[in-house]
Amino acid sequence: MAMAPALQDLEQFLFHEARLIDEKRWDEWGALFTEDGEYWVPATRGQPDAKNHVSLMYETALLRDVRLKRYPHPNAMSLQPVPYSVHVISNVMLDSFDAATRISVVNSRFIMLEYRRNEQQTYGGATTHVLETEGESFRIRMKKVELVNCDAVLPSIQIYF
Amino acid sequence: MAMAPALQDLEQFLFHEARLIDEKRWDEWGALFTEDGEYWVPATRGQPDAKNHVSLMYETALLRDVRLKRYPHPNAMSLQPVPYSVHVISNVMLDSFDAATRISVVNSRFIMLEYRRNEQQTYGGATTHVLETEGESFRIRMKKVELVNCDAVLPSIQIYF
Amino acid sequence: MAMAPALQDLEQFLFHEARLIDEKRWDEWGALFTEDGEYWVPATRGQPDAKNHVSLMYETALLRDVRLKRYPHPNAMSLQPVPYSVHVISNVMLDSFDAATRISVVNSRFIMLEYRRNEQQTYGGATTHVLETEGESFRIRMKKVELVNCDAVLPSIQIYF
Amino acid sequence: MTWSSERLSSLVRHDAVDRQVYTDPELFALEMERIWGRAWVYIGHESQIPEPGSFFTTELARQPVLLVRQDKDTYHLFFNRCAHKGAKVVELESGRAPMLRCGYHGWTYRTDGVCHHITGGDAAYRALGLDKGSPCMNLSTVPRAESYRGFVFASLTPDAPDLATWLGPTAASIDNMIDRSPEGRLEVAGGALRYHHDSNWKFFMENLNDMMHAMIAHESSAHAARQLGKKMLARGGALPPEIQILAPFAEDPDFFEKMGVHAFANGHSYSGGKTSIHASYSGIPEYEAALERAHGKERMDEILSLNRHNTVVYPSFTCKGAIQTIRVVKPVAVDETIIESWTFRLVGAPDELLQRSILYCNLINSSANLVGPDDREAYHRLQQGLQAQGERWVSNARYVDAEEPNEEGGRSATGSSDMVFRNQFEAWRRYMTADTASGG
Amino acid sequence: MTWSSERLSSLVRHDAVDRQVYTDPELFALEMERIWGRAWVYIGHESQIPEPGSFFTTELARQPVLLVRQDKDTYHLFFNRCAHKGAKVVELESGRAPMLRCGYHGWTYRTDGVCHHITGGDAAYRALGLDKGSPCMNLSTVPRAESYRGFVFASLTPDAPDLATWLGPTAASIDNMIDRSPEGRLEVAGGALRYHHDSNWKFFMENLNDMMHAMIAHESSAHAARQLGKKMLARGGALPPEIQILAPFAEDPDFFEKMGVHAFANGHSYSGGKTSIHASYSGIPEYEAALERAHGKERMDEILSLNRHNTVVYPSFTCKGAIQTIRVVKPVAVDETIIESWTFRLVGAPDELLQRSILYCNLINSSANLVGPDDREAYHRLQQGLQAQGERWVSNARYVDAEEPNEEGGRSATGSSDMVFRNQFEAWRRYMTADTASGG
Amino acid sequence: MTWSSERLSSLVRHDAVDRQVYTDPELFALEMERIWGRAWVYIGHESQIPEPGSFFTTELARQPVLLVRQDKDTYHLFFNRCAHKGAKVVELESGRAPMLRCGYHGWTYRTDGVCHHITGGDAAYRALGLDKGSPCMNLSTVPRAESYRGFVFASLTPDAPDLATWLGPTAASIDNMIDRSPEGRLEVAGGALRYHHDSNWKFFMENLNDMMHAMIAHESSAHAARQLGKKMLARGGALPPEIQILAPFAEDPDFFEKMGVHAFANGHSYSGGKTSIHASYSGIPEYEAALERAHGKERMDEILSLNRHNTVVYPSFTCKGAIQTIRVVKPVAVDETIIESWTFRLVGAPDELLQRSILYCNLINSSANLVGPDDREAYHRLQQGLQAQGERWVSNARYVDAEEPNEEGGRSATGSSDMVFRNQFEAWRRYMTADTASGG
Ligand code: FES
Ligand code: FES
Ligand code: FES
Ligand SMILES: [Fe+3]
Ligand SMILES: [Fe+3]
Ligand SMILES: [Fe+3]
Repeated sequence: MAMAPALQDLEQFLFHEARLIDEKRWDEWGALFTEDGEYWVPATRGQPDAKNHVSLMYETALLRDVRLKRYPHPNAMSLQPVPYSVHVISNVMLDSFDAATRISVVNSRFIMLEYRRNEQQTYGGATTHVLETEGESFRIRMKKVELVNCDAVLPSIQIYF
Repeated sequence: MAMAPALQDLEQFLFHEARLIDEKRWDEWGALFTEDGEYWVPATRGQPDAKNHVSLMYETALLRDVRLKRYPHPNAMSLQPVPYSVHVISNVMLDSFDAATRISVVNSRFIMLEYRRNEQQTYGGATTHVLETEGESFRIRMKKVELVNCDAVLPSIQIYF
Repeated sequence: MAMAPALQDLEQFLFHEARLIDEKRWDEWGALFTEDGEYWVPATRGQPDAKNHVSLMYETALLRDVRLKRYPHPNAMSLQPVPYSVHVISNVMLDSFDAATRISVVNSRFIMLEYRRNEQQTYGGATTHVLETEGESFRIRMKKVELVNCDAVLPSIQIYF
Repeated sequence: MTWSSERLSSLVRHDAVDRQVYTDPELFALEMERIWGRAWVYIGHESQIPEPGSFFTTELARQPVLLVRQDKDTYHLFFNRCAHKGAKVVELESGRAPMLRCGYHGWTYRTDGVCHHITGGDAAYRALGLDKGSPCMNLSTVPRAESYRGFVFASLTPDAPDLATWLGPTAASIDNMIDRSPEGRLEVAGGALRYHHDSNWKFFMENLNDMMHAMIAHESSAHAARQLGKKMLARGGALPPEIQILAPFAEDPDFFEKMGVHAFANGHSYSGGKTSIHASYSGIPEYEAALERAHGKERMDEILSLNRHNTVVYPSFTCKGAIQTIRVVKPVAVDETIIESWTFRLVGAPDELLQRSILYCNLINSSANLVGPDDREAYHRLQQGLQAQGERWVSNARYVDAEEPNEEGGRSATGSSDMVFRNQFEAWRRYMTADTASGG
Repeated sequence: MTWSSERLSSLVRHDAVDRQVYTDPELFALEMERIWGRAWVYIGHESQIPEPGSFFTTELARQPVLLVRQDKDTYHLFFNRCAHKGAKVVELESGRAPMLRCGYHGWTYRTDGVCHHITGGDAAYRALGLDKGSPCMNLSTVPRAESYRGFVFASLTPDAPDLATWLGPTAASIDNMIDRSPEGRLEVAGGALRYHHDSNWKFFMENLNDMMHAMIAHESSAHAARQLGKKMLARGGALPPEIQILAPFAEDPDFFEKMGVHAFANGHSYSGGKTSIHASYSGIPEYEAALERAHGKERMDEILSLNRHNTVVYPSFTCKGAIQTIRVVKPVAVDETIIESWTFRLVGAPDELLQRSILYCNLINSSANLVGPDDREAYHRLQQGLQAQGERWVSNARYVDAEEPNEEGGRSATGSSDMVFRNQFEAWRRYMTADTASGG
Repeated sequence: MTWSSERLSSLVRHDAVDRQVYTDPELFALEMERIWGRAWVYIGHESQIPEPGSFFTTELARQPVLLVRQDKDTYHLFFNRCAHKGAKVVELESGRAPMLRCGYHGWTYRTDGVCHHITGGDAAYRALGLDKGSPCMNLSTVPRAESYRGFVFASLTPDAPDLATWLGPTAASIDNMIDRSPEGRLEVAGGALRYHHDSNWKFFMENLNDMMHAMIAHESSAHAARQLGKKMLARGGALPPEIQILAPFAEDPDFFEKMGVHAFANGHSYSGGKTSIHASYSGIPEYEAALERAHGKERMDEILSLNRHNTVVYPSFTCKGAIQTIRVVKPVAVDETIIESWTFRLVGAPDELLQRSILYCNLINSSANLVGPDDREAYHRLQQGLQAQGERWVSNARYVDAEEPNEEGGRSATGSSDMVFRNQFEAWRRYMTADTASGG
């Protein structure tokens, strides 16, 4: 029977994922997701699904591709000057591990600073990663980010949480 | 002789405690404290005690009961709309462990965002947990939160740090 | 052959270092550096060196001595009232370890709140520690702090990140 | 120096406006009083207050207002302000309650605004002959509130013209959105998005029918979508809705010229009509079957072939019939504006339609979307650029000569014409300089 | 449009005030000049500057001031502003120093404000006949500063009336607080709490003697306390001070009607007297013994039976004799106010009393307390609700007819009367419209 | 009450100024118009736009401007504002492009500002006889832009005097910085630092030649450096540049008196000359060799012996020839200012010089440095202290009688004289009260 992954391995994976975002290593980051992997930032608390209610972001591989292609585009006005981020990830807890599917559900909390053109925004929330075990590492089937202020009147958010 | 608890166990306990607050699982949270467990947020730095100097919060079981009862009250104006929080806990260090009493003194640092009605506040500080060992887990005899801006002119603070 | 240090030991060292700053234990903090140890906060992203481009801070032992002597000076106007800090350190990753020199390169992320006279600033970024192994602990050969907003128009920064 | 009518008039030339209309805080304050205080301003949709006691709160010209349903046929728009000491009575955005209760001293009001309970008793006011029910003890009503087929607008001006008249031909855009429901009914569904803009509200209102910016400002996302779309087609796949939504933003200028723009009284306008960037969404058979059942083939084709892009009801409202979404403008300051977006369910239609509207809003209207940030950045740069005093006038000169009357009683022009902006500023000047409140 | 006396007068009706007095920034600026610049404003307590050289800094009408003790019998209130280039001389909130030194160029001043050292030498000023000690080289003194039994107030108006006269019968509330010390002395102790409010300062000043809000606004905490209290009593226990402090907030309206309100010249007032929410705190035998030793039984009973709730010294100060705490108002902007709370030790009394005052402040006045956030939220909703222009007037009509002269030379009314607010606005109008500075 | 010339004049006395010049928002707005809109304001250095197409963006009197090089010999200063709808055309701080492209609708401009491409075609403007190249279709040019040996200044006033004349004897400070290059050329190098100040811009401009503050305000760092320096010398070591830079800040008042101050027309000034805090930096033999090769010994000594401390070109610019650094003032609000610092490479000199300049800026000008925070704190305390209305006048009385004409056509005085401040306010009053734009 498969054993639950070590907390430290999960932490290191989450740190690695966050670092790829901060360092804008977009292709590597996208590759962390499974083919059907989803990235979701609900627009309300306890939002049941992303199909019947608007979200701040709800991206499958296709939309991630669009965004990742858009990032380097010279005429993407809102990305010139370039926005930068730093993610501080903590409170990593393993909520469940299914020995059969070897799927881990991991809960963590984060603060992310998004900086662009002399303005810095502070975001924070709880993240749920649904991770498939792949060899020594993991792939993301779902990354759900519950912002503490998901229903606030927000300015442009241009970097993944 | 009792052995000092593992750092990871202490971290997980602190993460669990913070999560109960963020998820408003108040009864579970209150139950983490010993009967004489105290929650204290001094109003000045190096404040020697809570009896002879005002504090931002100094709560024994009785006052925690009042607050926990107040939280769901429909006519608690300042809680409608509901305030939300996210706690990022880090820098967990075991300052001391008394093998005889099996009491651990744990130091950590945190950032907490409190959000309500389109306004987000950023709080941060150092926390000292005095923990009794209980079976595999711990109970809180004292949680002392030293805010970095404890003597600032602060708006309403409605969620535990 | 020397073995790479355990992540937990590196984390605890970084937590310890940050705590010395927050608690203003300046001499202990200075003593964590090697004689040629450097503290560097570049003023631009990917700044190649500190000699041919301005930095927010670039301090060798000599300048650390000046700053550490300055801290307690009664006539240091900008330090009266006293500024305070809290560092939340996370995402600690061991980037490399050289078994021969026993030098570890450690990457981490942080949020630091600097508070003074009713104003609180939020800083965040990525830190690279180049650590020499010394017995059970480490000494800092280089601490490089890459602020997410290193090129913003910043007010006075008076505490080490 | 105060803003006399003459001075205000001189800010608007037929082919240009003074940059100050976007940058001067005093002018913004006057706009709140004379434009937002005189025009019909969108409040909300009747489906947001379905039951007796259902309420909905929002702002009208930066003043708190409260929409409450009294019974099946009656609802009221009140200033959200307690008759006792003036506290905001209802703080939540929406909900339902048998009585409206003020949290400070516990006065309660019936859903018709009449005071029901006074803490400490009513005797206190007898000396002045006041009692519950005396006008000054009740919630005060906003001078005008009318619904156009469920869309509630309000005006602070008692003698504003009737709403339908004021909407003019833009009403047909609302009609079309409703007609797309097999049952002829809409319901707000899927939640709201609120997007903060650090710029003047008029930049957004102009951008909606600015046909020359999409292929430039939205190139990055639209081209990425097109490339991915090509690959999919090459692989023999169909275009997923994401691509159908994003790709048209990169249509060439000609496409947008052909869409055309149409301007009407009171600053209203729409673009498109025969075609728009929504025209080539793939059909939903089950839906069309339902619609045909309801209306017959001919009427259905008529309904679905009406392809307006953005319809602008100046100054506060814009809708997209083709995907059942609206956006609402909430000015905060001369350089600060909140844009809300709402989606609607076509009652009687399959869920796919609502889901497509929601997808559209995620992609175009959310704070983290792939298109809106570039518009927001454009407005930001306008706000910054217009700080420059080197040139007083902001040009509205495109095709100043080439407007033609249309059969709806307005004027039409090629897509890239500045006609729509000229038309908005004609209304702007009239509102701002009218001495009476008959701003409509 | 400028604020003529006529226009200012028209803002205040006997039974109502114009909402703008709470929302207009220009009126706020005028208040700083005419109310806060004319009235006596609380500065601090003599025990905060115990030794020669002890200093304390604060603001007076948003201007930095500095209270310094010269010797046992003398202290001075200066503008905290260097005579050289104008830098704030003392930055710390309090401390002690033989000389006051400006950090910019090192000028120093004696504790009597006379310049003692000029960096670079004095010769520089000889040409103008200036030297250390020339008035313009010294710290400048606030026009008026007086102490009422240790409580220091100041006025920017040279011809303000004498403090005791101006305080009128509210002085008795201060007396009572002092008399509760077996030695007749108070000492500031236990630190200060500073609470940020996003609303106009007058909402707080009115709330203090608003007898109809407690059982409503504070229901959640007070009821929780009552329930817990009941359980304890049922278990045969005594009520702990926490419950004794919180429970009375949920007394019924009648209780508060009976407390009554009492209004006096200059906008001052107090509520309670024979009873208050502090009346049923359990006694502290050791303390009463000490007090009886000092005053005898009869006088002790007289002192302890005076149970005033909040005494309001308009516009800046409020105190609670029964628990030896005061709150100080610091207006920041039309919609921003800081409330400070301070506790006092009754010299000669056991520590329990100070500890109860501290407990009270933790529970009622701290930013994280169980009662204050609901008051703050109420003021916030007032600030928002009064943005609504639907109704110009904010009512002060309760029991407009039912005021009676009291033996203290003021007027009294039942607890829920708006008399206190009417009285504050009578003073408001007088201060705001007085041409001379004799605002007092 | 508006600001008539009489009222403005009355704010400035020969020996003092009214505190409001530092605290009043209306006066700040007037300063932007009359001082920053009339004087020559520093824009940047030619080396920042080395190639055709190189551009650099900044602000002039809070308006966005754009410096672009057309070819080897020509460059232009434009308002950074699109001729189409007014968007800021270039958002990046610097870069290089063959054409300038506006991101909103894609209009492009040649490096001479002439419109090159209009999205949607030019026909649209024919009716008005407009086409690419018509003035209103191009980027508009800032009225005046001139270079003094590579240092580009601009004025919003067409009839401003010629730059060199206006600079007067302060030009020699720029000359000296350039002469220190063996090739007589400077290049911006090493990046920029931007430091936010929460205070009025004039505090910074005055502080630059305030000779009495260093040994007081910077005591903490300078003394620490001196102690460490002593130890090193004791150990027989040499003083490292860090110590050489920091230690002189703690020289005694006499040293600074001897440095002296020198004031000129238009508010300009400098301190030092024969000596300064930079005078005792150890020489760099390789550099001196190069300089001697270029100029000969005598001229070299002449160049290196000119030791001006800070040269102030009022209101926007200050330079230090001895270490090839400048600081640029960017006012944001009456109590908000951004200070930029830039370093220069002496073309033909060894890297050590640039590295010393960089070290200097790290230690003195960065937001995290060891000296600037105390200056910033001093300005903050001035901004706060001058809120006090107790004393209207801010003294400029030091050595009001002891100014002497100097051979450069200005006046000189001992270091601690307030002459420089008096001189700045003479210019301030002239700019502020001049009716014509001939503010220069
Ligand atoms: S303000 Fe609403 S009940 Fe008093
Ligand atoms: S400003 Fe106080 S010494 Fe100069
Ligand atoms: S605003 Fe520049 S191209 Fe339209
Ligand atoms: Fe767009
Ligand atoms: Fe209250
Ligand atoms: Fe200085």
